Amino acid sequence: MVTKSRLHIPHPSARPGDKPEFGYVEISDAGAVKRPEINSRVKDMERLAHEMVRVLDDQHAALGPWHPHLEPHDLHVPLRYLLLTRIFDEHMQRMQRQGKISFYMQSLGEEAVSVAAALALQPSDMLFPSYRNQGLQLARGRNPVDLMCQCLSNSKDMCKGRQMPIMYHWARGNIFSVSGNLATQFPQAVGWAMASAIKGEDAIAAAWLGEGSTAEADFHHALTFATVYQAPVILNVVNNQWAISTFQGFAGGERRSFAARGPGYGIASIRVDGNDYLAVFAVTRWAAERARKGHGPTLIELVTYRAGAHSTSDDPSRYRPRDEWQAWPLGDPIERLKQHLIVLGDWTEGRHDKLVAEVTRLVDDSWQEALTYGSMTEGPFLNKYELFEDVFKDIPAHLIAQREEQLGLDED
Amino acid sequence: MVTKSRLHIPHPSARPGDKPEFGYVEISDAGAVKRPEINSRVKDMERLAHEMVRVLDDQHAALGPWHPHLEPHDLHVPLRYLLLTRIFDEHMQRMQRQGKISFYMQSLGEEAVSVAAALALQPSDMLFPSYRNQGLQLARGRNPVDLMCQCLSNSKDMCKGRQMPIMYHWARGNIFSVSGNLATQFPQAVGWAMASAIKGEDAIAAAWLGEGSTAEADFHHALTFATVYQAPVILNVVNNQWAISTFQGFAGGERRSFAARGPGYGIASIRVDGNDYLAVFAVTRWAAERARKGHGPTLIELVTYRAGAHSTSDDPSRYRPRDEWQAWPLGDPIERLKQHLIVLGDWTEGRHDKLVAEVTRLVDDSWQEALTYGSMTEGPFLNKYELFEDVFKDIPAHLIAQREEQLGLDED
Amino acid sequence: MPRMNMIQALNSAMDVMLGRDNDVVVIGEDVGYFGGVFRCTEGLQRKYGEHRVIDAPIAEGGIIASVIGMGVHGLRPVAEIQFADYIYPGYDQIVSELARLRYRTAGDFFAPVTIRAPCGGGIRGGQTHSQSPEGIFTHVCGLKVVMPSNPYDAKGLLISAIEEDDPVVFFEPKRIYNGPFDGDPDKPATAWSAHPKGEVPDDYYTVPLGRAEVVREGEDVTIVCYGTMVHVAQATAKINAIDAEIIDVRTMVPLDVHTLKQSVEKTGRCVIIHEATRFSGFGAELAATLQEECFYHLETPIIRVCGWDTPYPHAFEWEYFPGQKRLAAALEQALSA
Amino acid sequence: MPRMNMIQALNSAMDVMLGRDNDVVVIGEDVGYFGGVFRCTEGLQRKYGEHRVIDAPIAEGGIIASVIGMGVHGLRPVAEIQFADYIYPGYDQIVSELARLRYRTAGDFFAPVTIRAPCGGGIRGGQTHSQSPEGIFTHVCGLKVVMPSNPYDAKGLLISAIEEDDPVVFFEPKRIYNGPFDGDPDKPATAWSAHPKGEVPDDYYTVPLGRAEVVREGEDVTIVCYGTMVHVAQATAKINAIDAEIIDVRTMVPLDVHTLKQSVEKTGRCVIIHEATRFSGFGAELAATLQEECFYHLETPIIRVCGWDTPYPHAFEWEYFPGQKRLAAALEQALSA
Ligand SMILES: Cc1ncc(C[n+]2csc(CCOP(=O)(O)OP(=O)(O)O)c2C)c(N)n1
Ligand SMILES: Cc1ncc(C[n+]2csc(CCOP(=O)(O)OP(=O)(O)O)c2C)c(N)n1
Ligand SMILES: [Mg+2]
Ligand SMILES: [Mg+2]
Repeated sequence: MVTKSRLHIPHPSARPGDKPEFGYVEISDAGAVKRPEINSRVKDMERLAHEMVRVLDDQHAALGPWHPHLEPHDLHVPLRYLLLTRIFDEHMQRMQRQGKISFYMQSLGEEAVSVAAALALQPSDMLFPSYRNQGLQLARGRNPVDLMCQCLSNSKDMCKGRQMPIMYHWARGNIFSVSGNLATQFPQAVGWAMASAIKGEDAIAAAWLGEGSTAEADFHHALTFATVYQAPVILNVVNNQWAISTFQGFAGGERRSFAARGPGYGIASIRVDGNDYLAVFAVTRWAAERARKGHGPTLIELVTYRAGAHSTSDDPSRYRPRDEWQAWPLGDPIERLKQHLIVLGDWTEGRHDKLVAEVTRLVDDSWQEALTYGSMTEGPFLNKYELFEDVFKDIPAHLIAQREEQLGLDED
Repeated sequence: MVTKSRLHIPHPSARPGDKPEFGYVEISDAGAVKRPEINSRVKDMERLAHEMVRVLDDQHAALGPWHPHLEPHDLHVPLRYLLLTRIFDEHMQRMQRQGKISFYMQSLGEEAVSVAAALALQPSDMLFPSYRNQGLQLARGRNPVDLMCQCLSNSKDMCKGRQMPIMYHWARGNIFSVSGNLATQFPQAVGWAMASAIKGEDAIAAAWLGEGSTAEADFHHALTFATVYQAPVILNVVNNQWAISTFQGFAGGERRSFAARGPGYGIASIRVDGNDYLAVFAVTRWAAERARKGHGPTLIELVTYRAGAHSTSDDPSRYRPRDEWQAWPLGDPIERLKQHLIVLGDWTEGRHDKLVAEVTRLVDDSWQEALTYGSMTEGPFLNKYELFEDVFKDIPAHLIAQREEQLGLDED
Repeated sequence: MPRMNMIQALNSAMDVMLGRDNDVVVIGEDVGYFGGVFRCTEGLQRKYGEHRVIDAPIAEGGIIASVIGMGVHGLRPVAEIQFADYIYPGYDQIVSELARLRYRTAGDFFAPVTIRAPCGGGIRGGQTHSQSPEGIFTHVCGLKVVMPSNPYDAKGLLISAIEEDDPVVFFEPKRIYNGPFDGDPDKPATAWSAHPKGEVPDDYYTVPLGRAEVVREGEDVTIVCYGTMVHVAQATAKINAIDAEIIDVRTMVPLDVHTLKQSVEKTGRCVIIHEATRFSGFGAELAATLQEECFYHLETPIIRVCGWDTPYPHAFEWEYFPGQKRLAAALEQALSA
Repeated sequence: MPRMNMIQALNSAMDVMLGRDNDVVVIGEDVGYFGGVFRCTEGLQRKYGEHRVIDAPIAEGGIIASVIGMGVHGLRPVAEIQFADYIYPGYDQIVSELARLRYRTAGDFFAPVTIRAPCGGGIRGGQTHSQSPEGIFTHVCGLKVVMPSNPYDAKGLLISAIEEDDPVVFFEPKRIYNGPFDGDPDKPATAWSAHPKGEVPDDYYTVPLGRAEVVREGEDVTIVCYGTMVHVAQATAKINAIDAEIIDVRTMVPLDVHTLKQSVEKTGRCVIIHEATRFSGFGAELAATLQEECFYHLETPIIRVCGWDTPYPHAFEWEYFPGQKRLAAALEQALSA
């Protein structure tokens, strides 16, 4: 044991066996944070990077300048998508446990991050998700069957079996391909947005990554290019407190919020309660309008909590208290929106139960349908010789030869 | 010509033919910026990243809380090193023009950045320079002959002819090797500082890069690792307004100072008049003490102007007004220190001329001595077979074979 | 003698070196409190402290850069890259800085860094958890490049790498972390405990860098391989009753040309097998060198059996993987003329 | 026909494509207002506007990432990396993203990006302005890799690359930007104007990717080369009166194996020359493939003549550079048995 060392090592607030402790999360009161005009100068709204935009208060009322004043319908739809995301995740997690798919990653506890953004943006806006944004797909109306087929690598897998589960993409739905390499999508989204500006189009880009991934070079490249060219892009940092086993302090979050990185680059930056559907919606709308009107990029930090394991390969009880989520001060995004609707008089426990049942049935039915397109063990299967395609647009001679070789071996 | 484009393109304040225009440089009055305690919290001194620490006023008096109150001797020594750096540069630039060396890069106009830092730090502190920090070498007492021998790739070249001119290093003098790859030294310095902390040593690290180079990934890595481990390091951004042909707006400087990047990472950050010897000295001392006492890293932006061409391969009249330097509001660092000494009554034009003559002689004599160790055309030459050495610690079989092959060819 | 799997052997190598040399530090994503996603550093932080077994930000470029700085300051860092597939963000610091520091300073500065990276497929990792990028490191002069095929070598080579003053990129075929794998995914997994190379001393020992090992002597054809493929080669030769000489390269740079040459001169036939894609892979260097060195002894062309020139496809990893069938066909061809 | 040097030819290629296709954009460090440190983009910003010829921050990783995004959005970006030596910070985005995007999305997304990078030594650039890193790109499936040896090909290949929907890494040997160079640094420089391949049409034309060119027919030995080495090979054959068939590879991926094979089968002897370091360089792939394809026609081993396995040393670049003397010795050896 070195005792003379003076190296600072960040420590999470609690380890297995400790009492969860979230005193470090700075939280503003609902309604307390000002809402600047979308064309405000970055210098005049730096506080947004340190405060926390919240709309829903502890009594589930919506208040303050960020209150988006949505119609009941525009609250029922997201509630359904939030539930769909969670129930979809639960189902797929179970299927992985049963060996039906090889791998899975849930978004438990942070569903609002994706669902609110998807509904706040235009369908023509291009989304560059991380691997924990399945809510974007679902809230943009994607058929769950498509996502399941990808996870099954079956005959309808959009990736033709080439990618691990959850590495979805949706060209028609304007959702870019999830990369296994962290953070790469961030500056790509900026490039897409630059192209949109060059072409004089209205569509903007939005990208997501985890707080742990902000340490990668791509985060810096995204911010630099976004500010230099004032690209119409929204850069979302999902701070769910954990990056596999390391807490957000190992990405530099011990001293400052992640939103706080933005103003130094001259980028408008907002820290928001990621479990408050209305707040995320409102902030995303604001940023989208800012970008679309030509006032430049926005960095959004969504403060949330990764309630589940990192992935099906992970066991978080090794590195954090089992019951940390229960102590999480920003609660459960679904429960909060539901209670808000109930308080509004627009929802009941009964309707909720019915919705849960309906969505569960949808997920179960989708799974059954997906299986008809094949599974890991039963056909229809993908044509394995397609593995030689799409390396290039046209298959070159050496890959034709390799395909022949494979064919020859299979015929023996 | 695309007219619909909405992409923002940064524009410098003046192009060839235009009147120089530096209104964009925000300048504080000398003595106006507060000097916090070295253990202050980053949050409590963010203004330092936007203001500009200055000690010397327009009448060449030193004032304010950053005034380091140096003894006359401690002003004469730097003046000599500033002149040595400039005269050394002039000489080498001329030698390149005469074809005696293949390449050169001056530090004209930004000599104080290096000289002040070298004298403010301890000899055991490790320096990670960029290619425009020759002043660090000279002010640490390096024999100019050594630097010249490197530029000549002669028999005494510390790099054994393996590097282009100016890619110096000085192991005994604790100055790391200059890299041709921009910015790489920044996170390396943080690693060195982490090792210092791990070992419980007092020595700190300091690194330099140009404002254009802040766009590289390494800048971000340096800041992230520095804040996470609170490494005892000083990270210097030399904002000399230009990066070859692009002005500092292309690195994101249009909207914010480069020092402003630091606080977002939780790093103490100071913007300083880079042409004010006393200010640079004082700020470096402050940051060094902060690091040495365990209060963590500091980012320093040194505002200066690259008065010469980027390198001997460059022609700046293609992209900026020829007379821009004359309009530079922060003046010439050497002239300012000289006038300060004169105002103090510690210096005269006559003494100055004598010093210039003495230093010029030193440089000329050094060059003559350097040539005795060989030049590009005349021996003594390096042993060319050493080109196969130092790829690895011990020369492996395949390189022995290649050396044999070269020997064989040469014997034919 | 204790029995270890490869994870335990690697852990033991770091344990031994952390214990022997105060300058050894271990750094990487999730390597500290958690013990690494593959558990290679389990228990080391508890034993040696969090200043010597250090959790890192998720920035491979920053990790490599910082260990260069540490190495320059006299430490002997062992950096873990969580998957070899994620080494590319650190590529610039490795190629432009780490590999060339000694050269560019004529020996005045160097950084004795070891970079560990789990590589290879066969664990349903898809294209971003299966790569074998050794070929893009073997081309970079100034780096030593190693890939062990068993626990005994893994520990001995890793200790050598850590003690080495030159930078070493140390690839660990993760498919054989827990047991040897002969290329047949349908066979039940076997454990290292039954394998002779699963016997691993607890203490310090080294396996020198730069030496290949003849793992099976034979007369008819030479199989040059490394990592997982050593086991595929052994099984293929056995099942097909081919009297192959099998050579485990172990260190790609510096390459033990002598041992390879001797064998190919003896057998006159040679098949090279690796998991990385074929085109411009390390097998090309092996083939190019061996045809140059042994041309007049060769009876048939040197054949390369490699991963196809595609990314590693998740659902078709066993089609991509150069397994027994492909090797057997190549051996047949090599022995045909 | 107009005469152009290679810089003018490359400039003309971009000019033609910017004019023909509104989706073409050019981006890179100093490429806009200034026209590039090698003047390859001179005048283009003035002509097409600063939204199509774009100065970039000094961040190769950011440049590559952003052109991927632009490519996905339907643009056809041409990114300049100021020196090939500085491409490594963009390596992750090239390898992990650009090269694999089409594959991982089963064709639904792709980015038609061209990356231009001046490479090679002989201009006293030292180890960080002289590298030829093509070998680490040829191993990455999904990339096309090109290196022209003259103005005519440079323009035609660059237009093909820009029109290509696959990503192309386009290396430009800067030693021959202004004139052909036969490897003898003591000879006066010659200009492209006197060279037949210095005749370059002003308008649109293409040289297809994937086709090697026989630049000299011969009977006794095949020299496989590309870039600057094409001129070294021609001079060496001439001076030494060797009846060599000289093949300019031009496109490394996809490789025109057919043309190479035909020649080596004819001559029975082969020397490969490139400027990059030898170990695991692209020459290894060429040698490995050709011995496999032409084994029974070969009279002597295939020989590689390459840069030594060291960084490119500033003062000894002509020792490093695989020039006429080294090639002549290899040819002699190839013709000896
Ligand atoms: C370049 C790269 N390095 C490392 C990894 C391995 N890895 C996958 S997820 C992960 C943690 C990411 O944490 P965070 O960014 O906070 O996202 P979260 O999982 O919390 O959503 C790591 C280290 C990777 N996929 N890519
Ligand atoms: C990685 C890398 N990219 C590009 C270059 C080419 N280059 C050399 S200096 C330079 C400009 C740097 O400007 P700045 O950082 O402001 O430093 P200054 O020259 O002003 O001191 C460029 C682009 C390089 N050396 N390394
Ligand atoms: Mg996270
Ligand atoms: Mg500059």
